[in-house]
Amino acid sequence: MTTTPAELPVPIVSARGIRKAFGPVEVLHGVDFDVRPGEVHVLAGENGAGKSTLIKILSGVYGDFSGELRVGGRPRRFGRPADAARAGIATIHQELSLVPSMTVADNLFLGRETTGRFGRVDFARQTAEAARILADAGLECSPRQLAGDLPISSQQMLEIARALARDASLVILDEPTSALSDRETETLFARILALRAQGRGIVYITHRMEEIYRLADRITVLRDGRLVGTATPDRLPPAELVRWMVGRELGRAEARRDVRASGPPALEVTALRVAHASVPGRLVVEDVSFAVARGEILGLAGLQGSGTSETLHAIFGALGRRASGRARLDGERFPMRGARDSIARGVVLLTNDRKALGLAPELSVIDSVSLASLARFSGAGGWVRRAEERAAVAGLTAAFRLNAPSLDAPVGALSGGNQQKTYLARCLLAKPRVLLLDEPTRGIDVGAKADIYELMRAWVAEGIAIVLITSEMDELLALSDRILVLHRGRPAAELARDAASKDAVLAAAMGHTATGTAGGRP
Amino acid sequence: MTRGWRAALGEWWATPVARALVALALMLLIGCVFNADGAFFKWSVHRDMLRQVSVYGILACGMTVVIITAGIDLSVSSILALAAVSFAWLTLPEGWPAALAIPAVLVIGTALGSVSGVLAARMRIQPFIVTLAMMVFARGLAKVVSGGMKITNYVQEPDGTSHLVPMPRIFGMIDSRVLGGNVSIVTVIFLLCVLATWIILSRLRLGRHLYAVGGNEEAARLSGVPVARTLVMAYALSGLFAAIAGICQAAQETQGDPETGMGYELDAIAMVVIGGTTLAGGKGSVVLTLIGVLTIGYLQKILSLNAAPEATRLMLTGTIIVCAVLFQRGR
Amino acid sequence: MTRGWRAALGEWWATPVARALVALALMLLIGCVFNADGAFFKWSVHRDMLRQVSVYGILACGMTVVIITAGIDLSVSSILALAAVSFAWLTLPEGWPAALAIPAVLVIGTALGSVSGVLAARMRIQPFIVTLAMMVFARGLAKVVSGGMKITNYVQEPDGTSHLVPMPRIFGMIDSRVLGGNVSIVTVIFLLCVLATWIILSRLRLGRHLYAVGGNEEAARLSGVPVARTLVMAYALSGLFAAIAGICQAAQETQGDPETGMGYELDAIAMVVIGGTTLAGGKGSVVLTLIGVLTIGYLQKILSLNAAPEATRLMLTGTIIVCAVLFQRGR
Amino acid sequence: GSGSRARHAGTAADPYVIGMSQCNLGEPWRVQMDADVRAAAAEHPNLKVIFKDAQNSSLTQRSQVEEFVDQGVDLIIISPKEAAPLTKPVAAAYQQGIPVIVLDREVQGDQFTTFIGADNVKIGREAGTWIRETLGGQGTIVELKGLMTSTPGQDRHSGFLEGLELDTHPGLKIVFSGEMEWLEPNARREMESALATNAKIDLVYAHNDPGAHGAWLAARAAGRDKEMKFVGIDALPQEGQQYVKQGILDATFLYPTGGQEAIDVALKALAGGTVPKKIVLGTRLFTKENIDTGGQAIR
Ligand SMILES: Nc1ncnc2c1ncn2[C@@H]1O[C@H](COP(=O)(O)OP(=O)(O)OP(=O)(O)O)[C@@H](O)[C@H]1O
Ligand SMILES: Nc1ncnc2c1ncn2[C@@H]1O[C@H](COP(=O)(O)OP(=O)(O)OP(=O)(O)O)[C@@H](O)[C@H]1O
Ligand SMILES: [Mg+2]
Ligand SMILES: [Mg+2]
Repeated sequence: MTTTPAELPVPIVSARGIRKAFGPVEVLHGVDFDVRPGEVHVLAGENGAGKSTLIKILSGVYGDFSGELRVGGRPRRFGRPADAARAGIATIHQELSLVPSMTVADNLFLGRETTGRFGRVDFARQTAEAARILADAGLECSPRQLAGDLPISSQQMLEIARALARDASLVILDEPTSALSDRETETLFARILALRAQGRGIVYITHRMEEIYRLADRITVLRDGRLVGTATPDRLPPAELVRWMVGRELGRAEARRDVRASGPPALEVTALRVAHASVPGRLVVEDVSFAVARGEILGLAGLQGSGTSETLHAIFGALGRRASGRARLDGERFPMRGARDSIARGVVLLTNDRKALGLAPELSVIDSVSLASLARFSGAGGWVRRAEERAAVAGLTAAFRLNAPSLDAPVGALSGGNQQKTYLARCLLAKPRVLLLDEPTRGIDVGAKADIYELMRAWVAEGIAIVLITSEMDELLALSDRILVLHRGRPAAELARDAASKDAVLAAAMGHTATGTAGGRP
Repeated sequence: MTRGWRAALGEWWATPVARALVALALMLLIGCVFNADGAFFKWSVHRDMLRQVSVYGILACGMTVVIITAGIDLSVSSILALAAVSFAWLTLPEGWPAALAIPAVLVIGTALGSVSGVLAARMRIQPFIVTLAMMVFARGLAKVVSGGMKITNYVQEPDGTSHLVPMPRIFGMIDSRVLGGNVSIVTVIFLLCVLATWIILSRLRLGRHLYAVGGNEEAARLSGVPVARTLVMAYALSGLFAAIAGICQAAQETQGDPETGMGYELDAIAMVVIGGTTLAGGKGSVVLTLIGVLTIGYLQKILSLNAAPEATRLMLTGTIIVCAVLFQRGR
Repeated sequence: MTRGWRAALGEWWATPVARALVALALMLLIGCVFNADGAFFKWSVHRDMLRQVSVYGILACGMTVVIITAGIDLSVSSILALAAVSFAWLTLPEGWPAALAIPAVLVIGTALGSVSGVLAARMRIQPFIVTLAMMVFARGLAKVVSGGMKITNYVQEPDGTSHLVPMPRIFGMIDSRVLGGNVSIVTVIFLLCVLATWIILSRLRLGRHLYAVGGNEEAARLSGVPVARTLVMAYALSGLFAAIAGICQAAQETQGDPETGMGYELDAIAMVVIGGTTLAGGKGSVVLTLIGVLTIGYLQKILSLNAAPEATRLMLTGTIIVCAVLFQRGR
Repeated sequence: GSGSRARHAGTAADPYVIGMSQCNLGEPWRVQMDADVRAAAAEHPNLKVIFKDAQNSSLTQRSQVEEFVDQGVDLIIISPKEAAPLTKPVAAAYQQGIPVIVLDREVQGDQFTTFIGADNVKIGREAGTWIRETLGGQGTIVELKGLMTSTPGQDRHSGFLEGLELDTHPGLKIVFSGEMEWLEPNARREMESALATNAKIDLVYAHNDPGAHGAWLAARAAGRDKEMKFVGIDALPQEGQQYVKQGILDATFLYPTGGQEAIDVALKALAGGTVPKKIVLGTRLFTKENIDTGGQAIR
């Protein structure tokens, strides 16, 4: 970077002494933060540090805070998100905020419709404009499609496109890449850098180290609702950054595992097929076969929409008649009959959408974690042995370093990352033989990630087999013993640990393999 | 050629409007079979059916708007009664001209609807409860306005004397027919309400906002949709439509009855849902509601023409609601 | 010392139970002010209030279970009527002993509830619509069973003659009192229903499943919760409680009236919600419902003791429902 | 009025068709009315009656009248929900030459064949008079009122006050008056309030028999049923009359349905005979003493 802070004009936003409480609990204890034109300001910190809360204050979601917020030098206090948008602040929130039942075009223009007289919507212009925005964002979908029908990564891209289409002086992105593939991430980064070049301010929240160091002009770290400090990346090497975030030293988070001699196969899947949910005759997963051994981690990779998630759901039995194929668990026939049956047999799925498919926000941490294992904690009449249950949950959440006010607090009140931990804990408490993990570290901070990698190693050491989907290439390469790459729903390559590299995975995912085109079929 | 045609038909068949229309067609078929000695083939029977469902249909228009926001409005029946009573009171004992009385009544309905809207949107009370409370409250208010009696053209003066006032022309006008006596005015009013609702829902910005709030309120808020204002508008519209329905009811009954309309809210909801608009919010349309209104209207007409006993009627109605909804969603 | 005490109070104050209790206390305070010449201070008034709310309260227990699953059951009032009619018919003209008639009636209620549950859970029809249809259907069935008349101990034989049968003892038993005449049996039945519901909701696996399904149905399914079975259980329980309420109603009316209980479903829902259980599902408790039942019971008692006119009653009830819910959630 | 232009022959093979529109079958009294019409018509093989129930809605009832015209019935019997909304459709049918017999509640004007009904004010007055005399002009009374927006409720109340003659009998006091909307559980609730606020009650007057029965249940539960008398109205054979027989009610006043009379008039009208424009039915008093002899007619 060539500019120095002294030469820069007034910050776009500057926050001083921000305090925010939910009920009696204060979660921000006087935070200072500012963003200057033409910089990418990364906000980092552990799960629950208060990052999302801070940016919700900047973007007008929370109006009840104390402290001073200046926008363009003038004191402001937004009552509604619309006010912040009008003041030139565009935000992509951590949780998806699209209306699934409305079209892509409607979603793009929601809240700022192009209208004629009497509030009449100019649909023709909106559709045309939407097509242009989608093309810019590299999204291959029709403006007339329902947003809810898009895969989750496209939804995320759509949301980003929507925010970027607003002519904002400040763009806030809260973990935008947690659901994106590498290619999409690259597209996004290019656009962020373009915005920076135009002199706009960008606030970027992420738990991914490499993203921080690729993008950041400055880094601000929060811990437990307090400001630890702000620094430029050259003055804050990764080890130091981690210490700022976690307050302690961590071992190498992504240390490679030693490959174990593979044991007997735990799960064998043969000729798995999944029909498309709405297009008859189309297959989204076709002839996928693999085996995963006890104590082995099988990575499942593919571009967005390649059918990896559908594969796991199909094995778990959550797709009903859309899925067909055979499977064996520890040598016995495994019917892929449904969640209940699969869990009882020891196959447990963690989905990549904890909000829609994972958690009930009103349930207490205890109830939420024990939900899949209640049979173990209750007698024939269904009477729950609550002391036993509490002890088991408490032990597990302690191992996960869960940051929750109490085990009786509703899950919805935890930070995103801590919610993810309760979700993982639920899967583990069910004593699985095979764990199907779809983006298990989505939205989890470095400290917790290290914890989870450690735990995963412990689990496989105990003989659990894991099938892992992750969009973080480093994580995939570090954790997997083998990697199965899908291309358009078909197996494109199976890479042994030594053969696996970022390039090899990407090449296979895009349909080129060393040995020719993927899948063996024309 | 044939394939394209077939595929197009298959696609059309999957749309909610197609399913609703087929349900309606089945109902008409039943009517043709149980035609009560040919009565079902007379236009006057259909005309009267249309008149009968009009008041429900007007309520269902407002209900559609509210249900699209993922809400519900139980108070429409009581606001209808309050409007009927107020209209009768203003025009009969008070002698206001229709040109003044009608706007006044519409303002009352809209105001009560807005109160529900504000309580639901700003105070964050669930619509079911807000409008349940409003349903009880407005019924009480209707009884206060009417002094607990029906308001007819037999007017009692404060000094105890009483006399008949002539029925204002507006009553007869609303309860008359046009197009050579073939279409009732209340049916025309109903269709105008459908048209207005259609424009709001599918042509105006407000419509986009209504769908967005119903589809995902949090997302709508974060996208800058004025959620509270949109919700208030929805309930205000519902109140307005209920007031229009109340005026039609009073004109047809030639009186203002504080007990009128009891239970209409459930009919209106059933009509909306049978059309294919789901209570989950975020989708649906008033065209579906129109079809739902006709379907239930014909059901009731057929049962009535055939003098089905009450027990049978109730059991059939319950069964048919379930079948229609099942059919709506396909096997 | 003092700080800890204050903080504890502050925390307790934030719990839903605390707020519900304070609302109840306020209602009692109103009763003390408008005490109708001291009548409010007699135990018999409270005893009678408890008897009056018992039937509603029993319905509210089942309603709590259903609402926790994010559903609603509009059919309870009709199932109550069907149960009352069936009970009267089995014990009076048919002369079945109570030990047979009661289980039979409970089975009928549970079966109808299960049908709603199956339609809602397996056929994926919205609970509001399913139970609306069931409400209409069961009312029709009650009229079929009773032949459209009230069933009393004045029995008409098929041959046209008629005679009085003695009232079976079970009627008097249910409508009597225990503990020195201080507590009605129906109140005891109500409290037992509360206890049973409490055990189900907070001690059994089924309870966990009910909350999970209400909180996030899809997540519950993927966690291995038998969603459909859980939902069917919820509606079956609601039907069972409605049948119990129906027997109590018949015993108190000493007859089976197919028109009985109309509109009770809305009272039961209001009681659940005023207690603090929200219609969104996933949270709430039957203890809250108990407090809500008492709050509405006292409201009605105070209005009745002071012989408030109907219009006033309605307007006050509407206002107080809104105030109570607002208060529940704190300013 | 217009004469009969019957569409049917009026024989057992091609019977006269009568359309009967009942405003509401939720009340036992109206069920009884239909039953009376049915029983009376069953005596005549040349009559066929189609029964419809308007579910307590004037507008439904209006369309039923319109349907009867469309279906080509020979005569219409209607027990209207209320006067104003049904005046026009009844007149329209009448002007098309279909005789219309109006039962129980009137319609406005004279565009119908015959009105048959009882007088609620008169019945209320008889009840008031009987109560005044039975109590000897001295005592405390509880009144449990029906739905006060309905004419029967208003009339049974005003007639009752006339009959009591409170001006000249200062010893009589209405100590509690509650609205029970014709419903038994509500009556019981209101009576419980009356019992709690009044140490001594001599008599309960309820606007219908189920109301009086509900009041009795409350008094019995309080152990005070012997302390007071119970008076109701309607005297249906399987309801009020049975209550009197069982000693639950002390008196009930018949509110006649006019079903039998309606069929009598219908036969005359169909035969082209002349019929009176208005038939006012009398009432009967049922007490423990006269119940077995069919009550006592009151002129
Ligand atoms: N709506 C809420 N109600 C109560 N507490 C909340 C609410 N939202 C957040 N919190 C609490 O505020 C704290 C900060 O949460 P926040 O979501 O800002 O964390 P974060 O830094 O974004 O974490 P993550 O990286 O996991 O997203 C957490 O302790 C969380 O439990
Ligand atoms: N509900 C749905 N309706 C229609 N199509 C769907 C639905 N869910 C998934 N698909 C389609 O199925 C295919 C596979 O989806 P899947 O979610 O398995 O992909 P993925 O490889 O896991 O991608 P992602 O990175 O988005 O998770 C995609 O083409 C997607 O568009
Ligand atoms: Mg966050
Ligand atoms: Mg995926």
